Amino acid sequence: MSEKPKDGSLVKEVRRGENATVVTLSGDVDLHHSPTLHAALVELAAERPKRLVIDLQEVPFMDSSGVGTFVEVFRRVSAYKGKMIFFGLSNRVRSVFEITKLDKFFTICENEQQAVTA
Amino acid sequence: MSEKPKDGSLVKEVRRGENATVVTLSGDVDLHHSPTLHAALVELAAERPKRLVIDLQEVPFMDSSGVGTFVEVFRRVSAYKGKMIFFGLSNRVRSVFEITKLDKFFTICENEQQAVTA
Amino acid sequence: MSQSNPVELKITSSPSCLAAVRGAVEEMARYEGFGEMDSHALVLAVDEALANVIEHGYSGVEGLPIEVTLSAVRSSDHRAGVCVVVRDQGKQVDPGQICGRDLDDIRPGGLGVHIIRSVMDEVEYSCPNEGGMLLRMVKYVSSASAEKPEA
Amino acid sequence: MSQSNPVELKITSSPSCLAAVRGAVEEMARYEGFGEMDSHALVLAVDEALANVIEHGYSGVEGLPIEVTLSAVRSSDHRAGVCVVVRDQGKQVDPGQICGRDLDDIRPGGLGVHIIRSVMDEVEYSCPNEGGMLLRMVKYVSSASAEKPEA
Ligand SMILES: Nc1ncnc2c1ncn2[C@@H]1O[C@H](COP(=O)(O)OP(=O)(O)O)[C@@H](O)[C@H]1O
Ligand SMILES: Nc1ncnc2c1ncn2[C@@H]1O[C@H](COP(=O)(O)OP(=O)(O)O)[C@@H](O)[C@H]1O
Repeated sequence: MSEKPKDGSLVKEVRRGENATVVTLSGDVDLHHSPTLHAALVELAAERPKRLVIDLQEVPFMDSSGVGTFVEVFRRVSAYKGKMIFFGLSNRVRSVFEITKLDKFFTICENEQQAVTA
Repeated sequence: MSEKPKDGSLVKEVRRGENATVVTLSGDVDLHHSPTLHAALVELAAERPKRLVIDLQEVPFMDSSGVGTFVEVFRRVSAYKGKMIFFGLSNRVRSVFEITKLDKFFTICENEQQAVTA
Repeated sequence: MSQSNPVELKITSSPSCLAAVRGAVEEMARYEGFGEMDSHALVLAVDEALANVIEHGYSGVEGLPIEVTLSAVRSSDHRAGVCVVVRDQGKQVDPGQICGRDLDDIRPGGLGVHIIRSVMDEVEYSCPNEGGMLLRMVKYVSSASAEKPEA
Repeated sequence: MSQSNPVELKITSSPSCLAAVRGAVEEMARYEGFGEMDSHALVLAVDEALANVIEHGYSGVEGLPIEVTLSAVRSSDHRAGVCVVVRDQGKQVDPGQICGRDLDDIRPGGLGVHIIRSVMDEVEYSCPNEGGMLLRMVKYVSSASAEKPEA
Protein backbone atom coordinates (compact mmCIF):
# COMPACT_ATOMS: atom_id res chain seq x y z
CA MET A 1 0.00 0.00 0.00
CA SER A 2 1.52 3.30 -0.99
CA GLU A 3 0.88 6.77 0.28
CA LYS A 4 -2.22 8.58 -0.89
CA PRO A 5 -1.57 11.41 -3.33
CA LYS A 6 -2.01 14.65 -1.42
CA ASP A 7 -4.43 16.43 -3.75
CA GLY A 8 -7.04 13.68 -3.83
CA SER A 9 -6.72 13.30 -7.60
CA LEU A 10 -5.19 9.82 -7.35
CA VAL A 11 -2.30 10.99 -9.55
CA LYS A 12 0.76 9.62 -7.81
CA GLU A 13 3.34 10.29 -10.48
CA VAL A 14 3.59 11.81 -13.97
CA ARG A 15 6.54 10.99 -16.22
CA ARG A 16 6.81 12.90 -19.50
CA GLY A 17 8.82 11.31 -22.33
CA GLU A 18 9.12 12.00 -26.03
CA ASN A 19 6.67 9.27 -27.01
CA ALA A 20 4.43 9.16 -24.01
CA THR A 21 3.28 10.75 -20.79
CA VAL A 22 2.91 8.01 -18.19
CA VAL A 23 0.46 8.72 -15.37
CA THR A 24 0.53 6.45 -12.33
CA LEU A 25 -2.71 6.41 -10.36
CA SER A 26 -3.05 5.14 -6.81
CA GLY A 27 -6.34 4.54 -5.02
CA ASP A 28 -9.99 3.87 -5.82
CA VAL A 29 -11.30 5.51 -9.00
CA ASP A 30 -14.80 6.13 -7.65
CA LEU A 31 -17.41 8.88 -7.39
CA HIS A 32 -15.32 10.62 -4.75
CA HIS A 33 -12.07 10.76 -6.70
CA SER A 34 -13.24 10.88 -10.32
CA PRO A 35 -13.89 14.65 -10.54
CA THR A 36 -10.37 15.61 -9.39
CA LEU A 37 -8.87 12.83 -11.51
CA HIS A 38 -10.79 14.14 -14.51
CA ALA A 39 -9.43 17.64 -13.98
CA ALA A 40 -5.86 16.34 -13.66
CA LEU A 41 -6.10 14.22 -16.83
CA VAL A 42 -7.67 17.06 -18.82
CA GLU A 43 -4.65 19.21 -17.94
CA LEU A 44 -2.26 16.50 -19.05
CA ALA A 45 -4.19 15.90 -22.27
CA ALA A 46 -3.91 19.63 -23.01
CA GLU A 47 -0.12 19.11 -23.30
CA ARG A 48 -0.95 16.85 -26.28
CA PRO A 49 1.34 13.91 -25.56
CA LYS A 50 1.58 11.37 -28.41
CA ARG A 51 0.48 8.73 -25.95
CA LEU A 52 -1.30 9.26 -22.67
CA VAL A 53 -0.44 6.08 -20.76
CA ILE A 54 -2.43 5.29 -17.61
CA ASP A 55 -0.80 2.98 -15.08
CA LEU A 56 -3.55 1.25 -13.06
CA GLN A 57 -1.33 -1.14 -11.08
CA GLU A 58 -2.19 0.56 -7.80
CA VAL A 59 -5.90 0.94 -8.52
CA PRO A 60 -7.81 -1.73 -6.59
CA PHE A 61 -11.28 -0.43 -7.53
CA MET A 62 -12.90 1.46 -10.40
CA ASP A 63 -16.58 2.13 -11.04
CA SER A 64 -18.59 3.73 -13.85
CA SER A 65 -17.59 7.24 -12.76
CA GLY A 66 -14.01 6.20 -13.49
CA VAL A 67 -14.96 4.63 -16.80
CA GLY A 68 -16.83 7.83 -17.68
CA THR A 69 -13.79 9.93 -16.82
CA PHE A 70 -11.56 7.83 -19.07
CA VAL A 71 -14.06 7.92 -21.96
CA GLU A 72 -14.23 11.70 -21.77
CA VAL A 73 -10.43 12.13 -21.66
CA PHE A 74 -10.12 9.61 -24.48
CA ARG A 75 -12.28 11.91 -26.66
CA ARG A 76 -9.92 14.80 -26.03
CA VAL A 77 -6.82 12.76 -26.80
CA SER A 78 -8.39 11.30 -29.95
CA ALA A 79 -9.37 14.79 -31.09
CA TYR A 80 -5.68 15.71 -31.60
CA LYS A 81 -4.93 12.19 -32.95
CA GLY A 82 -3.15 11.09 -29.77
CA LYS A 83 -3.47 7.66 -28.19
CA MET A 84 -4.70 6.72 -24.75
CA ILE A 85 -3.38 3.43 -23.40
CA PHE A 86 -3.87 1.52 -20.15
CA PHE A 87 -1.70 -1.04 -18.40
CA GLY A 88 -1.52 -2.79 -15.05
CA LEU A 89 -5.21 -3.67 -14.77
CA SER A 90 -6.18 -6.08 -12.01
CA ASN A 91 -8.83 -8.67 -12.84
CA ARG A 92 -11.33 -6.52 -11.00
CA VAL A 93 -10.63 -3.34 -12.89
CA ARG A 94 -10.50 -5.27 -16.16
CA SER A 95 -13.94 -6.72 -15.43
CA VAL A 96 -15.45 -3.21 -15.26
CA PHE A 97 -14.12 -2.45 -18.75
CA GLU A 98 -15.54 -5.80 -19.86
CA ILE A 99 -19.02 -5.34 -18.36
CA THR A 100 -19.24 -1.91 -20.00
CA LYS A 101 -17.86 -3.39 -23.26
CA LEU A 102 -15.02 -0.85 -23.27
CA ASP A 103 -12.25 -3.46 -23.16
CA LYS A 104 -12.40 -3.65 -26.95
CA PHE A 105 -12.62 0.11 -27.31
CA PHE A 106 -9.63 1.09 -25.19
CA THR A 107 -6.06 -0.05 -25.82
CA ILE A 108 -5.07 -2.22 -22.88
CA CYS A 109 -1.48 -3.45 -22.59
CA GLU A 110 0.25 -5.94 -20.33
CA ASN A 111 3.04 -3.68 -19.13
CA GLU A 112 4.51 -0.20 -19.39
CA GLN A 113 6.99 -1.10 -22.11
CA GLN A 114 4.25 -2.32 -24.44
CA ALA A 115 2.11 0.67 -23.52
CA VAL A 116 4.62 3.37 -24.42
CA THR A 117 5.24 1.83 -27.84
CA ALA A 118 1.69 0.64 -28.62
CA MET B 1 -9.61 -17.47 -2.83
CA SER B 2 -10.39 -21.11 -2.23
CA GLU B 3 -13.63 -22.82 -1.38
CA LYS B 4 -14.91 -22.63 2.17
CA PRO B 5 -14.68 -25.87 4.11
CA LYS B 6 -18.17 -27.30 4.32
CA ASP B 7 -18.39 -27.88 8.08
CA GLY B 8 -17.50 -24.32 9.09
CA SER B 9 -14.45 -25.49 11.04
CA LEU B 10 -11.99 -23.84 8.62
CA VAL B 11 -10.19 -27.18 8.26
CA LYS B 12 -9.63 -27.49 4.54
CA GLU B 13 -7.28 -30.44 4.51
CA VAL B 14 -5.59 -32.86 6.94
CA ARG B 15 -2.52 -34.85 5.91
CA ARG B 16 -1.24 -37.47 8.33
CA GLY B 17 2.41 -38.50 8.07
CA GLU B 18 4.77 -40.42 10.32
CA ASN B 19 6.38 -37.29 11.77
CA ALA B 20 3.54 -34.83 11.56
CA THR B 21 -0.13 -34.20 10.96
CA VAL B 22 -0.44 -31.13 8.74
CA VAL B 23 -3.71 -29.19 9.03
CA THR B 24 -4.50 -26.60 6.38
CA LEU B 25 -6.93 -23.91 7.52
CA SER B 26 -8.84 -21.62 5.19
CA GLY B 27 -10.81 -18.57 6.29
CA ASP B 28 -11.00 -16.14 9.19
CA VAL B 29 -10.13 -17.57 12.61
CA ASP B 30 -12.61 -15.44 14.52
CA LEU B 31 -15.32 -15.73 17.18
CA HIS B 32 -17.63 -17.37 14.65
CA HIS B 33 -15.26 -20.11 13.54
CA SER B 34 -13.09 -20.69 16.61
CA PRO B 35 -15.45 -23.07 18.46
CA THR B 36 -15.73 -25.53 15.54
CA LEU B 37 -12.01 -25.15 14.81
CA HIS B 38 -11.27 -25.93 18.44
CA ALA B 39 -13.36 -29.10 18.30
CA ALA B 40 -11.64 -30.22 15.09
CA LEU B 41 -8.14 -29.63 16.49
CA VAL B 42 -8.94 -31.38 19.78
CA GLU B 43 -9.93 -34.47 17.78
CA LEU B 44 -6.68 -34.34 15.81
CA ALA B 45 -4.61 -33.83 18.96
CA ALA B 46 -6.28 -36.93 20.44
CA GLU B 47 -4.54 -38.94 17.71
CA ARG B 48 -1.26 -37.84 19.36
CA PRO B 49 0.76 -36.88 16.29
CA LYS B 50 4.46 -36.19 17.01
CA ARG B 51 3.92 -32.77 15.44
CA LEU B 52 0.66 -30.97 14.91
CA VAL B 53 1.50 -28.57 12.08
CA ILE B 54 -0.92 -25.73 11.34
CA ASP B 55 -0.81 -24.21 7.85
CA LEU B 56 -2.09 -20.62 8.04
CA GLN B 57 -1.34 -19.61 4.46
CA GLU B 58 -5.04 -19.18 3.66
CA VAL B 59 -5.96 -17.44 6.89
CA PRO B 60 -6.32 -13.70 6.22
CA PHE B 61 -7.55 -12.84 9.72
CA MET B 62 -7.17 -14.16 13.26
CA ASP B 63 -8.30 -12.63 16.54
CA SER B 64 -7.89 -13.48 20.23
CA SER B 65 -10.51 -16.24 20.01
CA GLY B 66 -8.19 -17.92 17.52
CA VAL B 67 -5.15 -17.32 19.69
CA GLY B 68 -7.08 -18.78 22.64
CA THR B 69 -7.99 -21.85 20.62
CA PHE B 70 -4.37 -22.46 19.67
CA VAL B 71 -3.14 -21.98 23.26
CA GLU B 72 -5.64 -24.54 24.51
CA VAL B 73 -4.76 -27.10 21.85
CA PHE B 74 -1.07 -26.44 22.52
CA ARG B 75 -1.62 -27.50 26.14
CA ARG B 76 -3.08 -30.81 25.03
CA VAL B 77 -0.28 -31.48 22.58
CA SER B 78 2.39 -30.54 25.13
CA ALA B 79 0.75 -32.85 27.69
CA TYR B 80 1.74 -35.92 25.64
CA LYS B 81 5.11 -34.30 24.72
CA GLY B 82 4.07 -33.53 21.17
CA LYS B 83 4.93 -30.35 19.30
CA MET B 84 2.62 -27.76 17.79
CA ILE B 85 4.09 -25.76 14.92
CA PHE B 86 2.76 -23.00 12.68
CA PHE B 87 3.76 -21.90 9.20
CA GLY B 88 2.47 -19.62 6.45
CA LEU B 89 1.62 -16.63 8.64
CA SER B 90 0.79 -13.39 6.88
CA ASN B 91 2.13 -10.20 8.44
CA ARG B 92 -1.34 -9.61 9.84
CA VAL B 93 -1.68 -12.95 11.54
CA ARG B 94 1.90 -12.74 12.79
CA SER B 95 1.14 -9.35 14.35
CA VAL B 96 -1.61 -10.88 16.50
CA PHE B 97 0.87 -13.42 17.90
CA GLU B 98 3.27 -10.51 18.49
CA ILE B 99 0.78 -8.23 20.25
CA THR B 100 -0.22 -11.11 22.54
CA LYS B 101 3.50 -11.99 23.02
CA LEU B 102 2.87 -15.54 21.83
CA ASP B 103 5.28 -15.31 18.90
CA LYS B 104 8.07 -16.36 21.25
CA PHE B 105 5.97 -19.05 22.86
CA PHE B 106 4.81 -20.88 19.74
CA THR B 107 7.11 -22.44 17.16
CA ILE B 108 6.63 -20.50 13.94
CA CYS B 109 8.33 -21.71 10.76
CA GLU B 110 8.79 -20.22 7.32
CA ASN B 111 7.42 -23.14 5.33
CA GLU B 112 5.98 -26.63 5.57
CA GLN B 113 9.27 -28.40 5.14
CA GLN B 114 10.80 -26.64 8.12
CA ALA B 115 7.62 -27.17 10.10
CA VAL B 116 7.43 -30.95 9.73
CA THR B 117 11.05 -31.35 10.86
CA ALA B 118 11.20 -28.59 13.48
CA MET C 1 -24.43 -16.03 8.63
CA SER C 2 -28.12 -16.77 8.56
CA GLN C 3 -30.94 -14.79 7.06
CA SER C 4 -31.88 -13.55 10.53
CA ASN C 5 -28.66 -11.56 11.07
CA PRO C 6 -28.77 -8.63 8.68
CA VAL C 7 -26.14 -5.90 8.79
CA GLU C 8 -27.50 -2.37 8.42
CA LEU C 9 -25.37 0.55 7.30
CA LYS C 10 -26.47 4.15 7.58
CA ILE C 11 -24.48 6.62 5.57
CA THR C 12 -25.05 10.08 4.20
CA SER C 13 -25.10 11.04 0.53
CA SER C 14 -21.37 11.73 0.43
CA PRO C 15 -19.09 9.99 -2.08
CA SER C 16 -16.54 9.57 0.70
CA CYS C 17 -18.85 7.12 2.49
CA LEU C 18 -18.83 4.60 -0.35
CA ALA C 19 -15.52 2.94 0.53
CA ALA C 20 -16.73 1.71 3.92
CA VAL C 21 -19.86 0.21 2.36
CA ARG C 22 -17.77 -1.49 -0.31
CA GLY C 23 -15.61 -3.04 2.40
CA ALA C 24 -18.60 -4.34 4.35
CA VAL C 25 -20.16 -5.86 1.23
CA GLU C 26 -16.92 -7.46 0.14
CA GLU C 27 -16.14 -9.09 3.47
CA MET C 28 -19.71 -10.31 3.87
CA ALA C 29 -19.59 -11.87 0.40
CA ARG C 30 -16.24 -13.48 1.10
CA TYR C 31 -17.56 -14.81 4.40
CA GLU C 32 -20.53 -16.32 2.60
CA GLY C 33 -18.17 -18.15 0.27
CA PHE C 34 -18.17 -15.84 -2.77
CA GLY C 35 -15.07 -16.09 -4.95
CA GLU C 36 -13.04 -13.00 -5.77
CA MET C 37 -14.78 -12.03 -8.99
CA ASP C 38 -18.29 -12.67 -7.68
CA SER C 39 -17.67 -10.56 -4.62
CA HIS C 40 -16.16 -7.80 -6.73
CA ALA C 41 -19.20 -7.83 -9.01
CA LEU C 42 -21.49 -7.46 -5.99
CA VAL C 43 -19.36 -4.65 -4.55
CA LEU C 44 -19.42 -2.85 -7.89
CA ALA C 45 -23.22 -3.07 -8.16
CA VAL C 46 -23.73 -1.70 -4.65
CA ASP C 47 -21.28 1.14 -5.36
CA GLU C 48 -23.16 2.02 -8.56
CA ALA C 49 -26.52 1.93 -6.79
CA LEU C 50 -25.27 4.30 -4.09
CA ALA C 51 -23.65 6.60 -6.66
CA ASN C 52 -27.03 6.81 -8.41
CA VAL C 53 -28.83 7.69 -5.20
CA ILE C 54 -26.29 10.45 -4.54
CA GLU C 55 -26.34 11.82 -8.09
CA HIS C 56 -29.97 11.30 -9.10
CA GLY C 57 -32.04 10.69 -5.98
CA TYR C 58 -30.38 13.55 -4.10
CA SER C 59 -29.05 15.56 -7.09
CA GLY C 60 -25.57 15.61 -5.57
CA VAL C 61 -26.59 17.23 -2.29
CA GLU C 62 -24.48 15.80 0.55
CA GLY C 63 -25.55 14.88 4.08
CA LEU C 64 -28.85 13.19 3.22
CA PRO C 65 -29.64 9.71 4.56
CA ILE C 66 -29.07 6.40 2.78
CA GLU C 67 -29.63 3.01 4.40
CA VAL C 68 -28.07 -0.18 3.12
CA THR C 69 -29.13 -3.55 4.52
CA LEU C 70 -27.09 -6.67 3.79
CA SER C 71 -28.41 -10.15 4.44
CA ALA C 72 -27.35 -13.66 3.57
CA VAL C 73 -29.78 -15.62 1.42
CA ARG C 74 -29.83 -18.92 -0.52
CA SER C 75 -30.90 -19.59 -4.10
CA SER C 76 -33.46 -22.30 -4.82
CA ASP C 77 -30.52 -24.56 -5.76
CA HIS C 78 -28.83 -23.75 -2.41
CA ARG C 79 -26.13 -21.42 -3.64
CA ALA C 80 -25.00 -18.78 -1.15
CA GLY C 81 -26.21 -15.27 -1.90
CA VAL C 82 -26.25 -11.74 -0.54
CA CYS C 83 -29.37 -9.56 -0.63
CA VAL C 84 -28.78 -5.80 -0.62
CA VAL C 85 -31.54 -3.28 0.06
CA VAL C 86 -30.80 0.40 -0.63
CA ARG C 87 -33.28 2.89 0.80
CA ASP C 88 -33.20 6.61 0.16
CA GLN C 89 -35.49 9.58 0.85
CA GLY C 90 -34.80 11.21 -2.50
CA LYS C 91 -36.65 11.85 -5.73
CA GLN C 92 -39.07 9.13 -6.77
CA VAL C 93 -38.84 7.95 -10.35
CA ASP C 94 -40.94 5.38 -12.17
CA PRO C 95 -39.06 2.08 -11.72
CA GLY C 96 -39.83 1.30 -15.37
CA GLN C 97 -37.75 4.32 -16.37
CA ILE C 98 -34.61 3.10 -14.65
CA CYS C 99 -32.90 1.09 -17.32
CA GLY C 100 -29.36 0.82 -18.58
CA ARG C 101 -28.78 2.32 -21.98
CA ASP C 102 -27.44 0.63 -25.09
CA LEU C 103 -23.67 0.46 -25.06
CA ASP C 104 -23.01 1.06 -28.76
CA ASP C 105 -22.86 4.82 -28.26
CA ILE C 106 -19.63 5.23 -26.31
CA ARG C 107 -20.03 8.20 -23.99
CA PRO C 108 -19.51 8.88 -20.32
CA GLY C 109 -22.51 8.19 -18.07
CA GLY C 110 -25.45 5.89 -18.39
CA LEU C 111 -23.43 2.86 -17.36
CA GLY C 112 -24.45 2.40 -13.72
CA VAL C 113 -27.81 0.71 -14.24
CA HIS C 114 -26.31 -1.41 -17.02
CA ILE C 115 -23.65 -2.65 -14.59
CA ILE C 116 -26.20 -3.34 -11.85
CA ARG C 117 -28.45 -5.34 -14.18
CA SER C 118 -25.47 -7.20 -15.68
CA VAL C 119 -24.00 -8.47 -12.45
CA MET C 120 -26.98 -8.96 -10.13
CA ASP C 121 -29.35 -11.93 -10.33
CA GLU C 122 -32.36 -9.97 -9.06
CA VAL C 123 -32.93 -6.20 -9.30
CA GLU C 124 -36.16 -4.53 -8.22
CA TYR C 125 -36.76 -0.80 -7.83
CA SER C 126 -39.88 0.43 -6.01
CA CYS C 127 -41.37 3.66 -4.66
CA PRO C 128 -42.53 3.11 -1.06
CA ASN C 129 -45.56 5.18 0.07
CA GLU C 130 -43.44 6.89 2.73
CA GLY C 131 -41.34 8.50 -0.03
CA GLY C 132 -37.94 7.90 -1.57
CA MET C 133 -36.81 4.87 -3.52
CA LEU C 134 -36.14 1.32 -2.50
CA LEU C 135 -33.81 -0.93 -4.46
CA ARG C 136 -33.68 -4.60 -3.61
CA MET C 137 -31.07 -6.70 -5.33
CA VAL C 138 -29.60 -10.16 -4.90
CA LYS C 139 -26.48 -11.88 -6.16
CA TYR C 140 -25.73 -15.57 -5.74
CA VAL C 141 -22.37 -17.29 -6.06
CA SER C 142 -22.17 -18.04 -9.77
CA SER C 143 -22.58 -21.74 -10.58
CA ALA C 144 -19.24 -21.89 -12.41
CA SER C 145 -17.30 -20.61 -9.40
CA ALA C 146 -19.29 -22.82 -7.03
CA GLU C 147 -17.89 -25.83 -8.88
CA LYS C 148 -14.45 -24.46 -9.58
CA PRO C 149 -13.06 -21.96 -7.05
CA GLU C 150 -11.63 -18.81 -8.64
CA ALA C 151 -7.91 -18.17 -8.41
CA MET D 1 -13.98 11.86 4.21
CA SER D 2 -14.62 14.60 6.69
CA GLN D 3 -15.61 14.38 10.31
CA SER D 4 -19.19 15.20 9.34
CA ASN D 5 -19.81 12.00 7.36
CA PRO D 6 -19.89 9.16 9.84
CA VAL D 7 -20.80 5.63 8.78
CA GLU D 8 -23.14 3.81 11.17
CA LEU D 9 -23.42 0.03 11.28
CA LYS D 10 -26.19 -1.79 13.11
CA ILE D 11 -25.59 -5.46 13.71
CA THR D 12 -26.89 -8.06 16.11
CA SER D 13 -24.84 -9.93 18.67
CA SER D 14 -24.00 -12.74 16.27
CA PRO D 15 -20.39 -13.72 15.57
CA SER D 16 -21.31 -14.05 11.89
CA CYS D 17 -21.86 -10.28 11.67
CA LEU D 18 -18.26 -9.43 12.53
CA ALA D 19 -16.82 -9.97 9.06
CA ALA D 20 -18.91 -7.20 7.47
CA VAL D 21 -17.87 -4.74 10.17
CA ARG D 22 -14.22 -5.68 9.71
CA GLY D 23 -14.54 -4.98 5.99
CA ALA D 24 -16.12 -1.57 6.54
CA VAL D 25 -13.44 -0.57 9.04
CA GLU D 26 -10.62 -1.77 6.84
CA GLU D 27 -11.78 0.04 3.71
CA MET D 28 -12.48 3.22 5.64
CA ALA D 29 -8.98 3.11 7.14
CA ARG D 30 -7.41 2.47 3.75
CA TYR D 31 -9.42 5.32 2.27
CA GLU D 32 -8.16 7.62 5.01
CA GLY D 33 -4.58 6.72 4.11
CA PHE D 34 -3.80 4.03 6.70
CA GLY D 35 -1.07 1.59 5.70
CA GLU D 36 -1.73 -2.14 5.75
CA MET D 37 -0.54 -2.87 9.30
CA ASP D 38 -2.22 0.19 10.81
CA SER D 39 -5.53 -0.69 9.21
CA HIS D 40 -5.21 -4.30 10.31
CA ALA D 41 -4.52 -3.18 13.89
CA LEU D 42 -7.66 -1.04 13.84
CA VAL D 43 -9.74 -3.87 12.36
CA LEU D 44 -8.45 -6.26 15.04
CA ALA D 45 -9.34 -3.87 17.87
CA VAL D 46 -12.88 -3.36 16.57
CA ASP D 47 -13.32 -7.13 16.18
CA GLU D 48 -12.15 -7.69 19.77
CA ALA D 49 -14.45 -4.97 21.09
CA LEU D 50 -17.46 -6.55 19.34
CA ALA D 51 -16.48 -10.04 20.48
CA ASN D 52 -16.42 -8.72 24.06
CA VAL D 53 -19.87 -7.18 23.71
CA ILE D 54 -21.22 -10.48 22.40
CA GLU D 55 -19.50 -12.62 25.04
CA HIS D 56 -19.61 -10.38 28.11
CA GLY D 57 -22.17 -7.63 27.50
CA TYR D 58 -24.74 -10.07 26.12
CA SER D 59 -23.38 -13.33 27.64
CA GLY D 60 -23.39 -14.96 24.21
CA VAL D 61 -27.09 -14.42 23.51
CA GLU D 62 -27.59 -13.74 19.80
CA GLY D 63 -29.92 -11.25 18.14
CA LEU D 64 -29.31 -8.29 20.47
CA PRO D 65 -28.42 -4.87 19.08
CA ILE D 66 -24.93 -3.43 18.64
CA GLU D 67 -24.20 -0.11 16.94
CA VAL D 68 -20.82 0.80 15.52
CA THR D 69 -20.11 4.34 14.31
CA LEU D 70 -17.02 5.10 12.25
CA SER D 71 -15.79 8.61 11.63
CA ALA D 72 -12.67 10.18 10.24
CA VAL D 73 -10.69 12.37 12.65
CA ARG D 74 -7.31 14.11 12.78
CA SER D 75 -4.65 14.05 15.49
CA SER D 76 -3.31 17.31 16.87
CA ASP D 77 -0.30 16.83 14.57
CA HIS D 78 -2.65 16.35 11.59
CA ARG D 79 -2.33 12.59 11.15
CA ALA D 80 -5.37 10.84 9.70
CA GLY D 81 -7.37 8.80 12.19
CA VAL D 82 -10.53 6.77 12.58
CA CYS D 83 -12.81 7.07 15.60
CA VAL D 84 -14.92 4.02 16.41
CA VAL D 85 -17.84 4.11 18.83
CA VAL D 86 -19.34 0.78 19.95
CA ARG D 87 -22.69 0.99 21.70
CA ASP D 88 -24.50 -1.95 23.28
CA GLN D 89 -27.54 -2.45 25.51
CA GLY D 90 -25.90 -5.18 27.58
CA LYS D 91 -24.55 -5.58 31.07
CA GLN D 92 -22.92 -2.49 32.56
CA VAL D 93 -19.52 -2.98 34.15
CA ASP D 94 -17.31 -0.48 35.92
CA PRO D 95 -15.01 0.90 33.19
CA GLY D 96 -12.14 0.70 35.70
CA GLN D 97 -12.60 -3.08 35.81
CA ILE D 98 -12.10 -3.52 32.08
CA CYS D 99 -8.39 -4.00 31.79
CA GLY D 100 -6.17 -6.38 29.91
CA ARG D 101 -4.45 -8.98 32.03
CA ASP D 102 -0.74 -9.62 32.41
CA LEU D 103 0.55 -11.78 29.61
CA ASP D 104 3.07 -13.87 31.55
CA ASP D 105 0.45 -16.47 32.40
CA ILE D 106 -0.19 -18.08 29.03
CA ARG D 107 -3.81 -19.20 28.92
CA PRO D 108 -6.70 -18.78 26.53
CA GLY D 109 -8.86 -15.70 27.12
CA GLY D 110 -8.16 -12.35 28.65
CA LEU D 111 -6.39 -11.08 25.56
CA GLY D 112 -9.07 -8.90 23.94
CA VAL D 113 -8.74 -5.82 26.12
CA HIS D 114 -4.95 -6.15 26.02
CA ILE D 115 -5.08 -6.06 22.22
CA ILE D 116 -7.46 -3.10 22.15
CA ARG D 117 -5.29 -1.06 24.54
CA SER D 118 -2.09 -2.05 22.68
CA VAL D 119 -3.18 -0.95 19.24
CA MET D 120 -5.52 2.00 19.82
CA ASP D 121 -4.33 5.50 20.67
CA GLU D 122 -7.41 6.37 22.73
CA VAL D 123 -9.74 3.92 24.54
CA GLU D 124 -12.56 5.04 26.77
CA TYR D 125 -15.34 2.88 28.22
CA SER D 126 -18.41 4.49 29.77
CA CYS D 127 -21.84 3.54 31.11
CA PRO D 128 -24.48 5.85 29.60
CA ASN D 129 -27.51 6.60 31.78
CA GLU D 130 -29.80 4.97 29.22
CA GLY D 131 -28.13 1.61 29.92
CA GLY D 132 -25.56 -0.58 28.18
CA MET D 133 -21.94 0.28 27.54
CA LEU D 134 -20.28 2.75 25.25
CA LEU D 135 -16.74 2.30 24.00
CA ARG D 136 -15.06 5.14 22.16
CA MET D 137 -11.68 4.47 20.64
CA VAL D 138 -9.41 6.21 18.15
CA LYS D 139 -6.45 5.12 16.10
CA TYR D 140 -4.24 7.45 14.07
CA VAL D 141 -1.89 6.54 11.27
CA SER D 142 1.32 5.70 13.10
CA SER D 143 4.01 8.36 12.67
CA ALA D 144 6.51 5.85 11.31
CA SER D 145 4.21 4.74 8.52
CA ALA D 146 3.21 8.34 7.79
CA GLU D 147 6.85 9.04 6.92
CA LYS D 148 7.65 5.73 5.30
CA PRO D 149 4.73 3.96 3.59
CA GLU D 150 4.42 0.29 4.53
CA ALA D 151 5.06 -2.33 1.87
N1 LIG E 1 -31.61 5.95 -7.20
C1 LIG E 1 -32.12 6.61 -8.26
N2 LIG E 1 -33.01 7.62 -8.08
C2 LIG E 1 -33.51 8.27 -9.14
N3 LIG E 1 -33.20 8.02 -10.42
C3 LIG E 1 -32.32 7.03 -10.68
C4 LIG E 1 -31.74 6.30 -9.63
N4 LIG E 1 -30.91 5.39 -10.18
C5 LIG E 1 -30.96 5.56 -11.51
N5 LIG E 1 -31.81 6.55 -11.84
C6 LIG E 1 -32.17 6.99 -13.23
O1 LIG E 1 -31.65 6.04 -14.15
C7 LIG E 1 -30.79 6.69 -15.13
C8 LIG E 1 -29.64 5.79 -15.55
O2 LIG E 1 -28.68 5.68 -14.52
P1 LIG E 1 -27.20 5.21 -14.83
O3 LIG E 1 -27.25 4.03 -15.74
O4 LIG E 1 -26.50 5.00 -13.56
O5 LIG E 1 -26.51 6.38 -15.65
P2 LIG E 1 -26.06 7.83 -15.17
O6 LIG E 1 -25.96 7.80 -13.69
O7 LIG E 1 -24.73 8.02 -15.81
O8 LIG E 1 -27.11 8.73 -15.70
C9 LIG E 1 -30.35 7.98 -14.47
O9 LIG E 1 -30.00 8.96 -15.38
C10 LIG E 1 -31.57 8.33 -13.60
O10 LIG E 1 -32.52 9.02 -14.37
N1 LIG F 1 -18.24 -4.92 26.34
C1 LIG F 1 -18.06 -5.44 27.58
N2 LIG F 1 -19.09 -5.53 28.43
C2 LIG F 1 -18.89 -6.06 29.66
N3 LIG F 1 -17.69 -6.49 30.13
C3 LIG F 1 -16.63 -6.41 29.33
C4 LIG F 1 -16.75 -5.88 28.01
N4 LIG F 1 -15.53 -5.93 27.44
C5 LIG F 1 -14.69 -6.47 28.35
N5 LIG F 1 -15.34 -6.76 29.50
C6 LIG F 1 -14.72 -7.33 30.74
O1 LIG F 1 -13.29 -7.29 30.61
C7 LIG F 1 -12.72 -8.61 30.78
C8 LIG F 1 -11.49 -8.80 29.91
O2 LIG F 1 -11.87 -8.97 28.55
P1 LIG F 1 -10.86 -9.64 27.49
O3 LIG F 1 -9.51 -9.06 27.69
O4 LIG F 1 -11.45 -9.48 26.16
O5 LIG F 1 -10.78 -11.16 27.89
P2 LIG F 1 -11.87 -12.32 27.76
O6 LIG F 1 -12.89 -11.85 26.79
O7 LIG F 1 -11.09 -13.48 27.26
O8 LIG F 1 -12.38 -12.50 29.15
C9 LIG F 1 -13.85 -9.56 30.48
O9 LIG F 1 -13.67 -10.79 31.12
C10 LIG F 1 -15.07 -8.79 30.97
O10 LIG F 1 -15.25 -8.96 32.35
